[in-house]
Amino acid sequence: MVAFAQSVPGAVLILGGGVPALAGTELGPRMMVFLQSVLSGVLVGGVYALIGIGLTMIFGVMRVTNFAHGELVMLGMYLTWGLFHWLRLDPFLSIVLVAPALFLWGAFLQRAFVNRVLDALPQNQILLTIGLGLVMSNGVMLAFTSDYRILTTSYSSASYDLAGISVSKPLLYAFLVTVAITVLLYGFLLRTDTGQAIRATAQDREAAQLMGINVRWTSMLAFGIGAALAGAAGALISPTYYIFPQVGSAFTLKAFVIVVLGGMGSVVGATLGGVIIGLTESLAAVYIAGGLKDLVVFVLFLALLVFKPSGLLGKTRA
Amino acid sequence: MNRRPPPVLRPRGVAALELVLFAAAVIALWCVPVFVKKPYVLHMGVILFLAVIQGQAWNVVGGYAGQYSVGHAAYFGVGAYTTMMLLELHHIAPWWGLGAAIANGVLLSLIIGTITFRLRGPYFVLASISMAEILRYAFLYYKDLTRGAEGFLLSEIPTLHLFGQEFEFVTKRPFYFVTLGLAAITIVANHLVQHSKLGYYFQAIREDQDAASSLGIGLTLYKSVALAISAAFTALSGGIYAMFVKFIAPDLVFGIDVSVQFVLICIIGGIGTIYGPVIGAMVLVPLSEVLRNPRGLVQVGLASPDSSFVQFVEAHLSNAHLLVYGVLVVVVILFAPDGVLGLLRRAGARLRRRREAQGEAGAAGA
Amino acid sequence: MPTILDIRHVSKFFGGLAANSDVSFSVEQGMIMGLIGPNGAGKTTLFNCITGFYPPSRGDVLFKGVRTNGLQPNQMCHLGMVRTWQKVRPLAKMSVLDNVMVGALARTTRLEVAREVATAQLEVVRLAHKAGAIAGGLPIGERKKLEVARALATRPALLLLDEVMGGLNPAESEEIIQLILELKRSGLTQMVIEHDMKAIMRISDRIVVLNSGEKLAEGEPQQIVNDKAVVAAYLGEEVA
Amino acid sequence: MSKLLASALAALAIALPDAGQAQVKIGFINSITGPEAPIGENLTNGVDLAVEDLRKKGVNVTVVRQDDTGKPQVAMSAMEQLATGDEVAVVVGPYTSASSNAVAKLAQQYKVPQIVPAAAKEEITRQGYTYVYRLNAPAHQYAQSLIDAALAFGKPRSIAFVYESTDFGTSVTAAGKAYAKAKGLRIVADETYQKGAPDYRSTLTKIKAAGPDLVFMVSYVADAILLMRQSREVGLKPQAFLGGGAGFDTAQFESERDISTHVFSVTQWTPESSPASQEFERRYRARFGKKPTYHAACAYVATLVAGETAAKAGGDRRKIQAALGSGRWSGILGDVKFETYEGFTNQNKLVMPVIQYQGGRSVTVFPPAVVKAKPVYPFPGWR
Repeated sequence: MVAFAQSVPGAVLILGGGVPALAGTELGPRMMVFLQSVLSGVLVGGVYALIGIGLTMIFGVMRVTNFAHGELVMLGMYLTWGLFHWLRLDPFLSIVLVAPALFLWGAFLQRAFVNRVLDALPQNQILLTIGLGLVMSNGVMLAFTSDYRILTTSYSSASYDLAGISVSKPLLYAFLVTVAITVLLYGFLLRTDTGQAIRATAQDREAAQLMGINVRWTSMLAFGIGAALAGAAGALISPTYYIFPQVGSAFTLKAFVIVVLGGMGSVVGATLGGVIIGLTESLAAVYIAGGLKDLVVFVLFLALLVFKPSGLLGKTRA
Repeated sequence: MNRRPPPVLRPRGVAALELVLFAAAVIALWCVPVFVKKPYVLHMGVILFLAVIQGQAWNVVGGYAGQYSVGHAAYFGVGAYTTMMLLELHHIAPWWGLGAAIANGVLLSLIIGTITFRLRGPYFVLASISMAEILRYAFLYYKDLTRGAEGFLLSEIPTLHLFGQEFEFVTKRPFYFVTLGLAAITIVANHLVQHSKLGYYFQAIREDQDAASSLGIGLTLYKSVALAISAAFTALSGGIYAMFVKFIAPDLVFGIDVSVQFVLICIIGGIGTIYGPVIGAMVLVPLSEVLRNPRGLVQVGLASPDSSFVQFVEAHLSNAHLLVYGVLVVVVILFAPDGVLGLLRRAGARLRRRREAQGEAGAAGA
Repeated sequence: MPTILDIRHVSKFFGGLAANSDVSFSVEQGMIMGLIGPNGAGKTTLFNCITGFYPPSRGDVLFKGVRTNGLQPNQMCHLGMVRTWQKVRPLAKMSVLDNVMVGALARTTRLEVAREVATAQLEVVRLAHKAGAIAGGLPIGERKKLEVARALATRPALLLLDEVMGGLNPAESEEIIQLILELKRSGLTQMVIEHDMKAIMRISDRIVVLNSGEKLAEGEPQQIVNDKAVVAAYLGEEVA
Repeated sequence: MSKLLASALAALAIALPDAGQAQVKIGFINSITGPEAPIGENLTNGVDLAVEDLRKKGVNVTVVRQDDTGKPQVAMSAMEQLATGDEVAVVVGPYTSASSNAVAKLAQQYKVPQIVPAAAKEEITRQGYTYVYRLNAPAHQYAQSLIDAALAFGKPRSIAFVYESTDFGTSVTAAGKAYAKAKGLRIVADETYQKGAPDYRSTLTKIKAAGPDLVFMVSYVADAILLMRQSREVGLKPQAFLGGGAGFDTAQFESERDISTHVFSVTQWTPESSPASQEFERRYRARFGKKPTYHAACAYVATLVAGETAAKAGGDRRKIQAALGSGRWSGILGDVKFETYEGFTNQNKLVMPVIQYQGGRSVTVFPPAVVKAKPVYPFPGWR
C-alpha cells in the first residue's frame, strides 16, 4: 500500500487545484450534496468503466455477446477475498495475481467453449455464456455457500476530506488503478503489434486473416484481456462491496449498458460510459430516489438503443 | 450451423397417430391423481405443466419467429401481479383475474414490441432484458401500489361454482387438473398456429427478416402478433403460478433467472418445435425439483431418507441446482443445438434411412 | 405500352456519400429492363430504393402511377412488386415447398391454396422434384431458382432480379434465361441486374447503365453497346 | 466445510435411535445460506444447544432442518415438505420476517404449530392464527425501545430512517415513524434501499445534509456494516445511530470496531440479563467460540419450548397447540407465555433492552431496570 499512500496526496492536490472555488469558500448544504454525489458517482464509475472496458474487448472487439462477464468480475472478487482471508494479501496488491489468473481463465473459456460458437447465431453465444455464467456462480456457491462476505481492511471506511467533501480512500485507490490500467491498455492497443492485430481483427475479421493475423490467437488474447480486466475490477471493488455468488449478474447488464453507451469496441467510450453510469446512479439516488437508480440507468439504456444505437462515441454497429 | 433437421414429411396417417398419442397422454395424466395421492407428485406435475405452458409460449416468439426475448419475466410477472392484486385488493376471483392477466400481458407486449422490435441480434436481447428489469425495479420501488419487496401473500382463493359443482383450490389436486388442461390447450393452440399462415410467416421472419419483408410480410405486425400470443400464455402461467405458490415478490417473478428458464426449456428440448418445450420441461423440472428438494423422493418412496444420494444432494446441490442448468445449456449448445428432440430426430432419421435402404418400395409413397 | 414504374430524380446518400444521384428512367409494362454498371455503381442500392428497403433521400418512385416513397418492402410486395437477392436468401430451415408457400401466402390465408400455387410455381422453375428438400441444403443453381419461384408466388406485376445468374454455370444460366423469356411471354414485367453482358443484351428490351451512382446511358441494347461513354467508362475497361 | 461437517455429524447424532425416551420430530426452517446466513448460524447454534438440553431431560428430539435461503417461497415449500412429507410435530422458525409471515399462513392451513423465534413483522401474530406462536417482541417494540432510549439520554428533535425494503425493514420503520411522530420528532428523511448493490454514499450524503439528530437504520448483516462504513466515509455525525436489531446485533458487526463503537441497537436478549443467561453465554462461547446473539437465545428457548411441549403431547399437533396456548415456561428469556392482547394472538410479552457498543463489546444501557453501563450520548464522533 506504500505506493498508493504516496500517490494519493498528489491526486488530492490535482483534484483540489482543478476546483479552486472549493478552497476557502463555505458551500451551501445543497451544493455539498451535489458535489458529493458527483464525486462518488465518478469514483464508482471508474470501477464500472474497468468492467465496461473488459466487455468492450470481448463484445465490442471480438463480437462475442458475453453474458458471463459479471461472473468474471465475481470470480475476481472471490479470488481477492480468498487471498485476503487466507494470505492476508491486500486487495489492491492482489490484482497482480487476480488479473493473470482471470486472464488464463478467460483464455481457457474462449478456447474451450466460446470459440466453437464464434460464427453461430448471436443467441447461441448468449445462451452459451449464460450457461457458463450459471456454472461459475453456482460453482462458487457450492464452494463458498451463498453467504454475503465482507472484506475488512484498515482503510475500508477511511476517507480524505476535500473542503468538506469526503473522498472514500478505497474508491479513490480503485479509481487511480483503473486510470493506470486504462492508460496501459490504450497504449498496448495503439503502440504494440499485438494491440494492432487486435484492433484489425475487431474491424474486419476476414481482412485481418488475409493480412496474416492469427485470428484465433488474437481472439483468445482479447477474451483473456477482457476477463483479466473484469477480474481486476472485481479486486478493486471488493473492499467497498459485499461478495456473494450472484453479485455478477448486475455487473453483466451494467457492462453491456456501458459498452453500448460508449460505442462498440471503444476503450475511451467505455471509460466515459462507465463514468456516466456511475454519475447517473449517484445523481438519480439523490435527486430521484435511491430505489430508482437502476431503473433510471435502464431507461437511459433503452432510449439510447432506440435513438442512438451507435453509442455516444461510436459510428458503426454490427 | 450446418446441422439441420431432416425434411419434415407428414403423411396423414402420422398426423392421426400423433393426435391419438397426444390424447392418450393427456387422458393418462388426467388419471394420475386417482392413483397417486402424494402431494409431491402433484406438485411436480403442476410445476411441469406450467413449464410446458411457459416453454410453448416462449417458443412462439423465440423458437418460431426467432426473436430471442430474454425478458419474458415481464409478462410472467405482470400476469402474476395482476391476478394476485385483483384477488387480494379487490376480491376479484382468479378465473376473472387470469383474463385480466392475459389482457395486461398482451397490452404490455404491444408496448415492449414497439420499443424492442426495431432492434436485432444482441441488441434485441439486451433491450428485452432491460424491459423486464425496469419492471422489476418499478415493482420494487412503487410500494404503495405493489407492496415492494414484501410482495403479496395469498390469503384465500374463493370457491368456484361451476356446473352446479363446487371447486375448492386448497390442495394441489385442482391445480393439477387446471394446469394439465391448460398445458394441453396451449399445445393444441400452438399446433394450430404453427400450421397456419401465421406459423409460416413466423418461421420466415426467423430465417431471414429482409427476405420475409420482401415477400409481403409486415415484420412489426407479425412479430407483434407472435409476441402477443407468447405474452398471453406467459401471463396466464404467471397468474396460475401466483395462485399456486401463494406468494409473489418482484425478485421472484420479474428476475432474469425466470426469463432464462423459459428459454432453457425450449433450448434443451428443441427450439421451434411443438414437442421441444414438452421434452425440455420433462428434463428440467424433475431435475431441478429433485435437486432442490431431494426429500421429495423419500416421500414418493423412491429413496430412503438415509440414502447417500439424498444426503449428498441435500448437503451440496440443493442450493446450487442451477449449476445443472448451466452445465445442460453448455452441453446442449455445443453438442446438440437442436436440443434433445433434435438428437432423437437425428437418431430416428438414421434409423429410417437404414430401413429405407432395406425396403425401397415401401417408403416411396411418402 | 403504359408505364408501370417511374423513377424520378432518385438520389440516395449514405452519410456524405451518394450511392445514387438523380437517377431517372421508366419501365413499361411487359418489357425487360436491364440494369448494368460496374461494381459499386449503385445498382443494388437503386433496387433497395425501389422496393422499399431504403427510402430515397431525394426524388420519387412511382409504381403503377402511385408514389411509393416511404412504403415498406412488404407493402411494395402487396402492390405487386417483388425482388430477388444478389446473395440468395433462402429460408434455410424450411422446405423448398414451404419457402414458396410463404410467397404465395401474400395473396391468400388458406394453406391449401398457397400449397397449390407453390407447387405450380415450382413446376414453372423446374424444381418440383425438390419440394420436400430443406432449402438451406440446395446447390446454388437451385437456390436461385427457388428465389425466383418464391418471388413469382407473390403474383407480382413487376419482378426485380438481382444478378440471378451470378455464380451459375453456362447450362444453368441458359436455363434461367429461358425462364426469364418465358415469363416475359406470359406478360410479366421484369427488371434485371446482371453482370453477364451477353445474357443481358440477349434478354433486355432496354438497358440503363449506372456509373458511380449516376445514370450514364439508357437505350436499347444495340445503342448501349455503341454508346461511346458507356464503352469508355464501363465496357471498355471490362473488355480490356 | 467444517460447517457442513458439523451439521452432518449433528444429523447423524440425532438419527441414532434411543429406546425408552420420548421421541419427538421438530421441523426447523432457517436461513442456513444466503444473505442472512450469518444470523442464521446463531439460530442453528441455539437449536443445537437446546437439543442437547432436551436429551438430558430425556426428550429424544429429531430436528428436520430446512434451508429457506432467506426467501419466502423457499420457506413455504420447506413448510409444505415438513407438514406433509416429514410429518413433524411442530416447527421452529423461519428466521426472517418475510419467511415467517409466509410460513405462518401455511402453519395455520396445515394445522402445524409454529414457534417464531426472532421475526419482527407485526402482522405475524396479528392475523388471528391459532397455530402461530411468537417468542420475540414484534416490530413496534424495536422502534419504541430505541426512541425511548434516545429521548431519555438527550434531546433529539429530528430523526432519519434508512432501511432495507423487506418485510422486516418496512415493518420496523413504519412503527418507528408512527412512534417518532407521537413523540414529537421531526422525520427529515425516509430512505429505503434494495439489497444487492451497496452504494449508499449518495443517500447518506442526502441524510447528512438534512442534519438529523437520530439516524435509525434497519438492515441485515452485510448492509448494516456497509451502511455504517459509508456513514463514516461521508462523515455523517448525528447525536446517535440507532440500529434496529438484526444486522446491528451480531458478532460480525461488533467486531468491526471502527464503525460499531457507540452505535445503539435494540435487542431481544442480552447475556447480562440473568445468571442463567450468563451460563448460556459461557456454554455457547465454549462450544462455538463466539458470543451468542439474541437470535441464538430465542432459537434456543423456542426449541426447548417446542421439544418439551411436543414430548408431553406425544407428538400430537392438536394437543401441542393447546399446550402452547396454556403453558408457561421460564428460562434465559425470563418468563415465557403466549398471550392474546391488543390485537396480537399468541404473542410472548418481552421487554426489549437497548445496547451500545462500547470498547468492542455491547453493554445494556436501557431501560433503567436492566442497565449495566452508562450510555455515551451524544455520538462523540468517528474514531
